[in-house]
Amino acid sequence: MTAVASSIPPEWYLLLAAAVFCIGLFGVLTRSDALYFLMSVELMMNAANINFVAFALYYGDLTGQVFALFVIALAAAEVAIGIGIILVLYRNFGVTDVTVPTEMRW
Amino acid sequence: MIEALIGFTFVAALLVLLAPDEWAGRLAFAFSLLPFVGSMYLWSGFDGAGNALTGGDIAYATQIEWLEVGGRTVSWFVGVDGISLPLVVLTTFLVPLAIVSAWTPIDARQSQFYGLMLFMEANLLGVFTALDFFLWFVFWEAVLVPMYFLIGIWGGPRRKYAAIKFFVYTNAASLLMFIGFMSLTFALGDSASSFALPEITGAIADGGLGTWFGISPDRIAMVAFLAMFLGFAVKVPIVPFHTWLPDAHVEAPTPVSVLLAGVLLKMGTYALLRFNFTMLPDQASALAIPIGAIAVISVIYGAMLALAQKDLKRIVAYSSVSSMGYVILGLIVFTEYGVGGATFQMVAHGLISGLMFMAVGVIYNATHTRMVGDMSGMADRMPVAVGIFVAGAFGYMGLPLMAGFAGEFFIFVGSFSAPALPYAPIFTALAMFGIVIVAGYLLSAMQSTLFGPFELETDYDVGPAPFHDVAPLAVLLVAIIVLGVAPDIFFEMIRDAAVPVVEGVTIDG
Amino acid sequence: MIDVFSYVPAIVLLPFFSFLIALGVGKYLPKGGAFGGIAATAGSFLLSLWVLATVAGGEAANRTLYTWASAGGIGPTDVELSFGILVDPLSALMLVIVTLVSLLVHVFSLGYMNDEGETGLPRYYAGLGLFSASMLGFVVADNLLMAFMFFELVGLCSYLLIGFHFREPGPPSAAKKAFLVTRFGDYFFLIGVVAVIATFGTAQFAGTESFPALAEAALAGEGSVAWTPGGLELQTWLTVVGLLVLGGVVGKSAQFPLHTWLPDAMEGPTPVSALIHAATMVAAGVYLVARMYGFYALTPTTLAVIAFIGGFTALFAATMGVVKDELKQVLAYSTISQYGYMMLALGAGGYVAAVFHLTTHAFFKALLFLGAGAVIIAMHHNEDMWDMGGLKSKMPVTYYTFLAGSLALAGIFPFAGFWSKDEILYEALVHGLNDPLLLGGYLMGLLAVPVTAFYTFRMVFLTFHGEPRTETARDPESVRWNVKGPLTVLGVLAVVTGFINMVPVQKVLGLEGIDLLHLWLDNEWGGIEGLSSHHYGDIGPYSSGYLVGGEVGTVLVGAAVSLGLALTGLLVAWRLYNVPSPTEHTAKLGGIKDVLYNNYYLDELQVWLAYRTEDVAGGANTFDQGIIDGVVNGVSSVSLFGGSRVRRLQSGVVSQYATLLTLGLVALLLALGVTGGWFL
Amino acid sequence: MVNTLPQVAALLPVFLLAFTGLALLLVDTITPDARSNTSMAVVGALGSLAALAASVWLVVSGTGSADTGGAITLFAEAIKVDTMALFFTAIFASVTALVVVAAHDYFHDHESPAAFYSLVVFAATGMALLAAANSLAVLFVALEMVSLPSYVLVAYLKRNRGSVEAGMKYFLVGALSSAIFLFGISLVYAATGSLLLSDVAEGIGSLDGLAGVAGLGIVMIVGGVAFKTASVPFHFWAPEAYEGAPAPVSAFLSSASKAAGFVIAFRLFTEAFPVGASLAAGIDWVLAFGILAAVTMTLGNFAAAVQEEVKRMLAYSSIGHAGYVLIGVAALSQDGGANGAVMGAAMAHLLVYGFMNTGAFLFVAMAERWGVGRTFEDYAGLARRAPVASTAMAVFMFSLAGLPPFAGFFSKYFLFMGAIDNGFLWLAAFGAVNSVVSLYYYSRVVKALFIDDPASSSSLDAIDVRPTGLYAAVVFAAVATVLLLPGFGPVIETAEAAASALF
Repeated sequence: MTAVASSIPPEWYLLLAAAVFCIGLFGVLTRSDALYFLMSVELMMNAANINFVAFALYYGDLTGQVFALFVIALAAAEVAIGIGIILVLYRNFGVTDVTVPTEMRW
Repeated sequence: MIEALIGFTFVAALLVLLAPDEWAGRLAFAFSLLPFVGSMYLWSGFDGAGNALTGGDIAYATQIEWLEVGGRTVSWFVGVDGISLPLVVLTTFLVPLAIVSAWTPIDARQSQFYGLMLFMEANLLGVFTALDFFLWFVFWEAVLVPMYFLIGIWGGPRRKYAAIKFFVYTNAASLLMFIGFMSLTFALGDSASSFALPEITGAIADGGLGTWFGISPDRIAMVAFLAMFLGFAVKVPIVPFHTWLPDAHVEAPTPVSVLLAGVLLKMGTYALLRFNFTMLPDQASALAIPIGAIAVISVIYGAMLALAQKDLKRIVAYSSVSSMGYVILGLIVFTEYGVGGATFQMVAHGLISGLMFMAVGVIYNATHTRMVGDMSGMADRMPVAVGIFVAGAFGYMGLPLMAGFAGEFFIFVGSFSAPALPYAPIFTALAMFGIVIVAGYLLSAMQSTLFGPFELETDYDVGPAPFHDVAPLAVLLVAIIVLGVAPDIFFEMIRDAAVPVVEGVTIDG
Repeated sequence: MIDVFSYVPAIVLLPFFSFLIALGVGKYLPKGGAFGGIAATAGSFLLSLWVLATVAGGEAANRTLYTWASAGGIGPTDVELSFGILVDPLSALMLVIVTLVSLLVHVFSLGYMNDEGETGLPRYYAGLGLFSASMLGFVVADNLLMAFMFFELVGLCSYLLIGFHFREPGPPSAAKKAFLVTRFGDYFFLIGVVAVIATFGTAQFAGTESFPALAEAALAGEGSVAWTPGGLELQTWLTVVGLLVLGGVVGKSAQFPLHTWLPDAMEGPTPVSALIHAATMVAAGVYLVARMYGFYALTPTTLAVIAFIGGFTALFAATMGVVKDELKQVLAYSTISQYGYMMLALGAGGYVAAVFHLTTHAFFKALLFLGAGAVIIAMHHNEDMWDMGGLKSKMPVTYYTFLAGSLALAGIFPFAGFWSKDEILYEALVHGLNDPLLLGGYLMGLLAVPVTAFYTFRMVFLTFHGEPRTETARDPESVRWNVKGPLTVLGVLAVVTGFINMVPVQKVLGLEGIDLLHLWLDNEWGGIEGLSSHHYGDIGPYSSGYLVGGEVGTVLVGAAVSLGLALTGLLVAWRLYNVPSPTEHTAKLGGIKDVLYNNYYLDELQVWLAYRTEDVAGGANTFDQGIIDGVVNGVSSVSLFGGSRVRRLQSGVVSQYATLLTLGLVALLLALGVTGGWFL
Repeated sequence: MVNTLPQVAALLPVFLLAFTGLALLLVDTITPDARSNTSMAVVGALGSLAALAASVWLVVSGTGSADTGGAITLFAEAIKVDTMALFFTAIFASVTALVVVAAHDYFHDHESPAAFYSLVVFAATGMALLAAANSLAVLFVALEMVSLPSYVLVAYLKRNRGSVEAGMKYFLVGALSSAIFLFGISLVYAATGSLLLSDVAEGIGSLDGLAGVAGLGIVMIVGGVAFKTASVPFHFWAPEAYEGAPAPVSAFLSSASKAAGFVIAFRLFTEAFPVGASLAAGIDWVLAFGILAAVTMTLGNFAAAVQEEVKRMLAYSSIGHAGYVLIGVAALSQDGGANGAVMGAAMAHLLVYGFMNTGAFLFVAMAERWGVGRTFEDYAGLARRAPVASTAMAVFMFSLAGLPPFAGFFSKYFLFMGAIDNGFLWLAAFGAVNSVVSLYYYSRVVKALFIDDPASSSSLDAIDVRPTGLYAAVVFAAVATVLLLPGFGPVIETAEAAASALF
């Protein structure tokens, strides 16, 4: 493995990933606009990717890295569907604010 | 043989369900005669000895493995002994009469009504013959379903409330009982490999109960006993778990009340005898005083409540609570006459309360009221029905040479000097006072409704009751007198099956 | 030689069949099935006579015929419950009495019911038949349980017959009262029966294995009983049992304080009253004590209680009889009083005397009631004596027979009542001289004598003497043979029955063998071991003491005193009421009058008790509906309320979901992290 | 004879489903007009039935079961076919078949029903794959393969505000949950260094100081499972999604999708995070599931008891049942004698639930088809006009409530029994209390159908059509629910065997 990678202890990657994850989560909890929501989720997923890549390096096997690629693809698919849903949401409710549609509750 | 009996009844229920309303009633009656004949056949060829749960010879036993779960087998295991056979006969005897008594009052959705009646009969037969816990539990719970509809659809004004109350209350009780029984079974560990009641009873008797997740065998047994006792107490019902009964009875149509009081209540006492008092006799005798107290309270308190009622059906309903108190007393004393008398009383009360509810129903059919204040002098208009009503009422009061007296007297004799129950004489004497109160309220009710000058609040012209209303009453009355004059026709076999139960208990001191 | 005892069940069953016939096809039969009843009771009567003769021939029977409930354990012992017959001098005598009276009542009913055009006759005769059958079954019962069963059936029949006119308001409530009050007594009786069975393992009356025999042996220390409740002295326990059984006796024999049902029972048809009072229901109580006298003789306390109750009731009821205006009411109270005498006798160890009085009373009281019935027919069912008078000339047969009965009731020499009552008082006296409680009973009994004579003849004079006070009295309806016949028979009996047991004569003149009843009940001509009056005397607690002149003197003094008192009462009645137009003298009694009219307010007391019970029941009902059912329904409403809170979590705003979801996850993390100790 | 086949034949059901999906797309492209509805339904139904038949056949022939040489692993152990996988495949396939058949009538007037069928079948394929996943990577991919079509299916009625709102909420919560799930996987990977379940298990056995990381990851994975099974606290999407979505979709999600969530749990928490090792490492996920189970069943049932709309009541009831089934994981214990029994009972319950719950939602679909309304009041007296369907509904309701003579009775009581057998009395007690509550609200439906009188004489006139497909599906489900009581033996025994093989 390369020198750079080896010089940074794995805990730091964990911390970084955790930080990114929390930023994403913070976005999810605070933003009421569907698109921001979507982006925040993307962040959270990429936090996971950081872990995969980093520890793939740490353990020296490629599964993690490959899986990261899978995740990116899935994330893309998810976004595609997300956008579609946000589209019909806008058609029916005229907004992209996710807190507006509350016809069904309790 | 038994499976044929049950199977046929299921099929009959299905056929009646599909039959046109016009002749569903007649068809159901015709069908219901076959199970009766069948039970008579069972009786004639009865060769059982001892108690089915304690290794006695089980008559007409069949055991077919059904499935295996958690390393234990569940099987189709049916059979009768001296305790269950009389109840089977009672069931098959009451159902046809109840069906006939429904011809007048039930005027809508007949095929569904009679179908459900037969469906209930099938399950009741299952309850009284099943010897495998899960099989028994299937029938036990399945009884709720037809009952829910029978009360809910054909009942009185508050039928929905009564139905759901009966439904949920008794089901909650069953779940409690289930947990209790299961912890008992699993505390047996490997000493029981199936859910067959005889095997479990035997394993417990042989001290198979082991420490279970750190709980000592005695604790387990006691907890299980209490859970099952509470569970069955609702079904019996024992004060203070009785409040569903009056509502259910008042709302239920007459034929359903007949089965409810005649057979369904007996499910509770039967289960108490089978599970609590046969499987865990020592726990029972350890709790003798509280249980005896509950029994006495049920008798007196139930009778007092009946005294306060104005609705004839409510009166009979509460008096059923009272009568069930006697049964509990008979069970807890652990003497042959006590336990045997209790079982005999189940049958006797089944017949008598059935007769009373039918009689009230006949009057209701004519007057469309059951309120004591609304009528008087009915004897003037429907002499025959009222005559049988009076006879039945005296049967309820425990008139000698009628079934009720036999049952109650056996219980009293069995309990008065029972070693298993401390202060037995006092408990018995207190319970006996019920016979005075019952006379009090029944005589008062009869005086104000049946006798005196004829008056009626509702404007119906009251004539003599139709034949098919009175006939079941007469049949029941005959049966009651026969059982009262010759109780031995049942009591002997019952006692034979009760002996092992009595011997099962160890009385300290 | 055919065995007559195998026909004893027929004595019971014949009337039962007449019941079935009358009930089933009575309305198609002439006279509403009356003849069936008459034939049946006549048959029973003849059979009873035969049995009597056979017993006189020295035979007796104590047989178990039918096992009611097979043997089984009751804890201390095993028991088998069975039916059987016990035919000994006592029951044979009683059989004759019951069947005879019942036969006469049936005949009389032809006049009283049929001729009066009553409806529901089949029901009536069915009732009579069942009544007789139950009583006869009770008489021949060979064990206490069987006795109790038929005892109860007697109660049922009284209910049915007292409430015969169910379309009127009065009879049903009277019937209810009769059944309830006696039921209250029977409650104790039932406990007694159970206690006897539990204690001895048997309820047999006679034989070495009978419970009196066992009790005797146990008390003598020669045996032991199966069971006595925890740590209770045997003697005490037997006393308790005796008193418990006595409860039933007090109820049925209308002793204080359970006598209140009997006067109301007059609502029933008069022949029924005759049957109830003379030979069946009321007699049952006393007969029961006599039947198991071998047991009672063992418990002095019980005997004393019996004697005292009896004496008190005798006086107490007599005083109430003084002020009554209805013919039947007077008779009712006289019945209570007379049975008080019998109880006194039994309590005083006068077994024979009691049975003697039971016999004589059966005849003269039946006579009086039937006579009253005749008068009532004549008076078109008006019972108020103040509306009568002067019937003497109009209906001589009734008058003279009625007079004979009254003299007997009043205890005037030489009529039947004199002999029996005199013997009772004698027994009470001689035994009472060593027993103050008993002496009290004797004195009360003695005091009752003049009162009895007074009200009896007040009744006679008001009814038959003086001027007619109403139109109906001037022109009463005439009665037919079917009324006069029974009256005559009973009239004769009322005169002569006393001679079967002329103890005073025997004692004074020393004529042996004329005290037939004594010899009879003493198994002179045979009977069953252990059921003889001598045996009772031996095991009984009493010893005799005498006044001046030893036995004979005491006899004479006693007889003289009681006769004198009776005559005094008669004379007072003569002075006050044997005038052309008598008037009320009750005013002279002042305040006591109301008390007597209202029967010492005992009915009020019992009614009050009944109402209080209903109040308690009402309270219980409120509690049940409110608290117990309230809890049940409360649980469900609480759950539903909980549900309605829970669903509010689902606010519909998705970002709040995200928040809650995250919080939940964090909570879970903390929970596990802390338990797992990750953060260390 | 199975052994003669190549090992890959064990995946036959998955392939069948996948091909069906593709075939559907093909059919759609050949006849791209609304009339293709029928042909699509037929193809879909046949395909899923074929898959069902295949999986049943494989189960019967003992493929992957302990007594025929154990589980079959393929693709470098990334796929593992054992009895449990096939058992669940059977569940998914049967539910899919029911839904597809029912959908034919439900979408009779929809402008483009075609995509629906392919989406359902593809989702089912994902589920079947999920059941056989033996690596966290495959597992996640398969999971997304289930989720993504589901989002679309919920929002399928794109002009219906309810459907769209439901889809939106489902999607957002779902996206968040899968992100959490993924991060959990990444943490587990970080702690154990592998994605293969067996290696993960070893890693859990030898965690040096990374217990916290692994624990964090496991809890997040629990979160992901909770989302898929609609358990607290990830349940929030369920009521809305089930209520807003087209009824057949609700049926599909609440039965099949839920089962998929549980197959993850059963797989992961037996093979990747075994009880013993986890407890040793201080990761007491049993407790976590215990809490979730208790809270979930309580919340679901109590909320269901106070609903006005039948469909939403069913949604909450399905949350409650998730709580019951969670007992199957929550009542596990280290070398507990009844681990197999309780998890097997949970599987059996899911199978039965697949029929009775699907049937119930399909009855709602029928009601929506009739347009009688959604509330209990609207259902009043339906039995007068539609006795057969109503009887079937009554069967479903009583079976869901756990009453005999219906299969739900056995599955539920065996579940409680297993919990008691493993000493988890408190879970059984919770279950008991809740099933009493459930009896109340299930019987409300029966009461409405059979006991109550219709609001007005005309209110029943809406019932003018007899949708054959819906009827067929509902009746079939009802018959299955009844017959599974006497025939419960094979089910429970297979399930127990499958579960026991995991420990």
